[in-house]
Amino acid sequence: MSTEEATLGTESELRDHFEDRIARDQRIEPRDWMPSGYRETLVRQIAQHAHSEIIGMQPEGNWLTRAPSLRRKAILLAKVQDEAGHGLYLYSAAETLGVDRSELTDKLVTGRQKYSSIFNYPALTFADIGVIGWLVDGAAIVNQVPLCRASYGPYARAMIRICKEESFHQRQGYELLMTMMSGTAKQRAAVQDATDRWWWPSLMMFGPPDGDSPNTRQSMEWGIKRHTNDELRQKFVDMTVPQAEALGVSPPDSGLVWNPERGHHDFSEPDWAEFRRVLKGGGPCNAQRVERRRAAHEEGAWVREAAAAHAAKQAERGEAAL
Amino acid sequence: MSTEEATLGTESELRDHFEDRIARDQRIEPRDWMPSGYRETLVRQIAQHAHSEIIGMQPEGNWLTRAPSLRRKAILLAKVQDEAGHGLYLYSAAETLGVDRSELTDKLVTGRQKYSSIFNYPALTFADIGVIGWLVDGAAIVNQVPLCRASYGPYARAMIRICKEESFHQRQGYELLMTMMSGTAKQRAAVQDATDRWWWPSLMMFGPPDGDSPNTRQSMEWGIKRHTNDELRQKFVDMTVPQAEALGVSPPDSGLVWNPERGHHDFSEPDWAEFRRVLKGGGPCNAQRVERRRAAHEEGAWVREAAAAHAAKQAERGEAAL
Amino acid sequence: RADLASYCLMLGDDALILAQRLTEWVTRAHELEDEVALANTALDLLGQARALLARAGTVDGSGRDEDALAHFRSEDEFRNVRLVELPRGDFGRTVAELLVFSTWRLALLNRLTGSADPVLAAVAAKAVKEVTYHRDYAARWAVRLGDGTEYSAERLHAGLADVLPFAEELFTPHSVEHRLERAGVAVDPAALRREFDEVLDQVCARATATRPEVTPVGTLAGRAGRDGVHTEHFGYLLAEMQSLARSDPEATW
Amino acid sequence: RADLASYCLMLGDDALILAQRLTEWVTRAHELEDEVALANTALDLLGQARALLARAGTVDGSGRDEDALAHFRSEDEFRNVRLVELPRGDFGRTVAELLVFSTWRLALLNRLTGSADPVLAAVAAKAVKEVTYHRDYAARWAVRLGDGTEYSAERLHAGLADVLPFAEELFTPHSVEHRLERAGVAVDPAALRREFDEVLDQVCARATATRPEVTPVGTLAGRAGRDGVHTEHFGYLLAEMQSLARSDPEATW
Repeated sequence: MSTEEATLGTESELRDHFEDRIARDQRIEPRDWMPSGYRETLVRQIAQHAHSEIIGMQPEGNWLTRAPSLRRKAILLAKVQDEAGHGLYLYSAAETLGVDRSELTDKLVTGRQKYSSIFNYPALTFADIGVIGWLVDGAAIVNQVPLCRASYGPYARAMIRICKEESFHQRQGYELLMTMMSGTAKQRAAVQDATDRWWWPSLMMFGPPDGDSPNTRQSMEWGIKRHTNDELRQKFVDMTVPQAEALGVSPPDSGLVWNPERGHHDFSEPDWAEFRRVLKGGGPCNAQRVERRRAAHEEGAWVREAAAAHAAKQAERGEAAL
Repeated sequence: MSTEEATLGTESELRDHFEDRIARDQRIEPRDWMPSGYRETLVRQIAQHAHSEIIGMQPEGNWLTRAPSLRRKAILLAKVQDEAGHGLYLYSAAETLGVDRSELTDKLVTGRQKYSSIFNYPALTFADIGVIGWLVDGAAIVNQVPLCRASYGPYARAMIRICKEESFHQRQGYELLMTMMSGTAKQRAAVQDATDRWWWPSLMMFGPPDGDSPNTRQSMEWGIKRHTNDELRQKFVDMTVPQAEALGVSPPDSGLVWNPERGHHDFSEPDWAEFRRVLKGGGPCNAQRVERRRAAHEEGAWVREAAAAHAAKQAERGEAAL
Repeated sequence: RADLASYCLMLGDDALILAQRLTEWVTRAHELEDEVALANTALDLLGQARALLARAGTVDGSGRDEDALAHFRSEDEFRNVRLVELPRGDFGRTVAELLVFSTWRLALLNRLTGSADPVLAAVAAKAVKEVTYHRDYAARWAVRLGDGTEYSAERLHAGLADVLPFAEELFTPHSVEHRLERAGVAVDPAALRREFDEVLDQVCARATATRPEVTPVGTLAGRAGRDGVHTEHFGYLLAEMQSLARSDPEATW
Repeated sequence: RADLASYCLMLGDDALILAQRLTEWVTRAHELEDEVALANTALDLLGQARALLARAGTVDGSGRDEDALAHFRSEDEFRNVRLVELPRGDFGRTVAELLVFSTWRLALLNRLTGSADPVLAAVAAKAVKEVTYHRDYAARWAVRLGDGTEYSAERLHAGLADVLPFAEELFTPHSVEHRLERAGVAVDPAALRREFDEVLDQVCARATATRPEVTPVGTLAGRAGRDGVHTEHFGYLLAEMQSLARSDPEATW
């Protein structure tokens, strides 16, 4: 579009300006113009990410009241609390795009928006707490570090803060596993068992193979995705294998082997049929996870109403808010 | 009143007939005339007894899910179930006097009718299960055996059935304690501790000292009480002390000693201030006990409504009840 | 023999864990009669569990008695289906669960009375009568709730929607079942599905309820309750159930 | 020294058990901000508990560490008041409990900063800041609920009616407290009642709530939480809390 068409050009000028900023790796801020597809994709991506933090509290929360030492209880409680905090940053980032948090919560509890499928697996032993830190947070970090350079400012800034805390969580998880591996035979067996159960779901956290991921290209062009699913998955495997060795556990993949030619580990294909099944609601915990959040939301409605009623009364009386 | 007053005499004839039957130890049946005081006293007494069976399920119910062996779990479950059955017989007996069970339940859950205060004490260890069988059921039997000869037929017949089952429960409780006393030091200590906690409340089950029990005389005249509180209490102590010796536990009463002159055990006075406090709602579990039953009743309202609605629909369709 | 022991654990653990959940109703039901009925059901199942666990402990040569098996196994050593370990829920949920479970179990027990293992056959013969009553009780209540008030129909439907996703597991044969079925000892659970569906459809029809369409709940790479892979709820149930027995392992009760 | 150890257990167990109950709110609160606030309160109390239990294990010469004390004592060895072991209830109950508990504890901690025992004084100094925040949080919510909707006012009132019967125990001095108070180490809890009543009355006034008249819950012949005599609820809490630690006592975490 040429400058001659200036009178009709307001939107195209804005679009040019937007694309120029993207091309120069400059950030888009809430008050900047953005294409509606960009906005919608971002809202969905950020909301899913926020929901994942919130739903992700549940498998770990399952061990809060039974943590085997007070130190581990404190660490776990702080971690779960951080996840709620991450959810809050991310909902705030989504709100800068003009959506309302309550609307997003509603979409979560009615199943209209997704969260990371990994959280539809159960945390069956305390070793799972360590493995979730090690593998799930590890995969999340690999996913998220590039997003610290996401083109949308509020999202990128939230990611920076979140990544910092998550790498702390990841180290804590790994440290728990190290401790357990130097414990009893029962503990070592539990770590291996948890690794067996979480390995494949962790690999699936990066999403379907690139060939089955039609939105990747657009998202990469928009700078809200920086690497393909398969690139990230490879990076995760390469990073994790030596950690598993150091720990003394074996990932449950007989096809996992170092390929000196590629300079990467080869590994087997995850069970993508399972991935799709879980995505569609057929995981071990889908119903349970959404139901817990729905019940909390519904049972707490009277509390939110009370707070609103009180705020209204205060406003009427001209008092400052509590 | 003379036979000359026959026209006015219908009620007095009935009263004479009633008193004559009482005097000759014959039973009053539901369709017989009875004085309103007799009816009211009986309703209150039977209802309290029924409520006691139902509330009495709670302290024992507290150990159902944690019973330490499957055999003990089965025994305890059967016992608690029997108590529900006793409650049902007794409510039926009360209904023959023209009250409605739902009315009595309502009085229980709103605190307008009492139950035996003993159940306002907590069952804190599994030894309590044995001691409740031994002491609480033991005291109940001492109280109730004479009531198998109560003047009101349906009540007397319910008591016969109940007493039979309760003496079975009492033996099971004692047998549990015997087993525990031959177990570990921890188990023996638990039996002594439970005995310490339940001893005095059991003695108080017979009610206040005779001097403070103004209704005793009238109830005895009506044949719905056969011995005074103090007589029954003495009988219970005399019966229980040798059982405690056989068991190897000491009742927590330094004043407890055989008095060869009286041919009875002397014992100290229970703490009647505590008795009155608990009766007025100040026991360790009063609120908890009533609240549990109230909650069950309230949360189950929709089920009762459904059953009624279905029965009505069936009647409308002319079907037989399920 | 290891297979027979495993099979006894499967059927015994199902009964034990459901008995434990039903026991939670005591002092909490809407009417005394139903409290008695639920306690009685729990008592029957507990009896079945005791016979089956005792058999398992004898057959596997470990000499573990019913209490060693009930109170000193860890979560992953239990072989019950996940259905029975779900939290209690409301009465609609319990009715739905009891209907599903006892319909399935009765079909199984009926066939098991002809087992080549005489102990299993005898346990089954006794249990058939009990579970017939449980199924009737659940079916009668399903009809009352489904054809009662609008709210009760909703609760029954919600209950079925909660438990039916776990029904799939009831009909999925374990390798142990396959092997024992060929030996005439066990029943192939896949063969029970038709009878199950017929009964459930009948009850739903009388209850004027539509059977909810559900997605079966997922397994962990094919492993579920029969392999010792349970729900997150199960650990809490065991912690409570085993707490006293484990607090003093030398004790005699 | 035995007295000092007992006293540390009393204050430490109060914090430990309330932290456990508050933890149950995680993933169950009406709003994420409050989930964070409740988790944070639990975390603060857990920190206080750890310092106090560690001190108890040092002082009593047993060498038991915080985990031995938290996970391997039996019910009757815990010294917390019964208030903190009550089942969670709804948010109105939790606000009422937190208001009552933290008002009392703050009054106690303020005085304890001057304890002759330097460790207690230091723990108290740190905890004062934390518990000030907890009390403020509970008071703010009490005002919102009391002066919110009709239903929320009812729930606050019901919550207070549930917990205030257990408040008596907070002000009943144990013989250990009497002895340590004379030594300048502990605080006589009876002396805290005036401040407690003033704060509670103030909050109730702002919340337009009437403080319910209650009958104090009874003791067992004078014995209650401080003597190791607890409620029927407590055993369940411990069974859950201790289950994993006890399942493998040789394990290192």
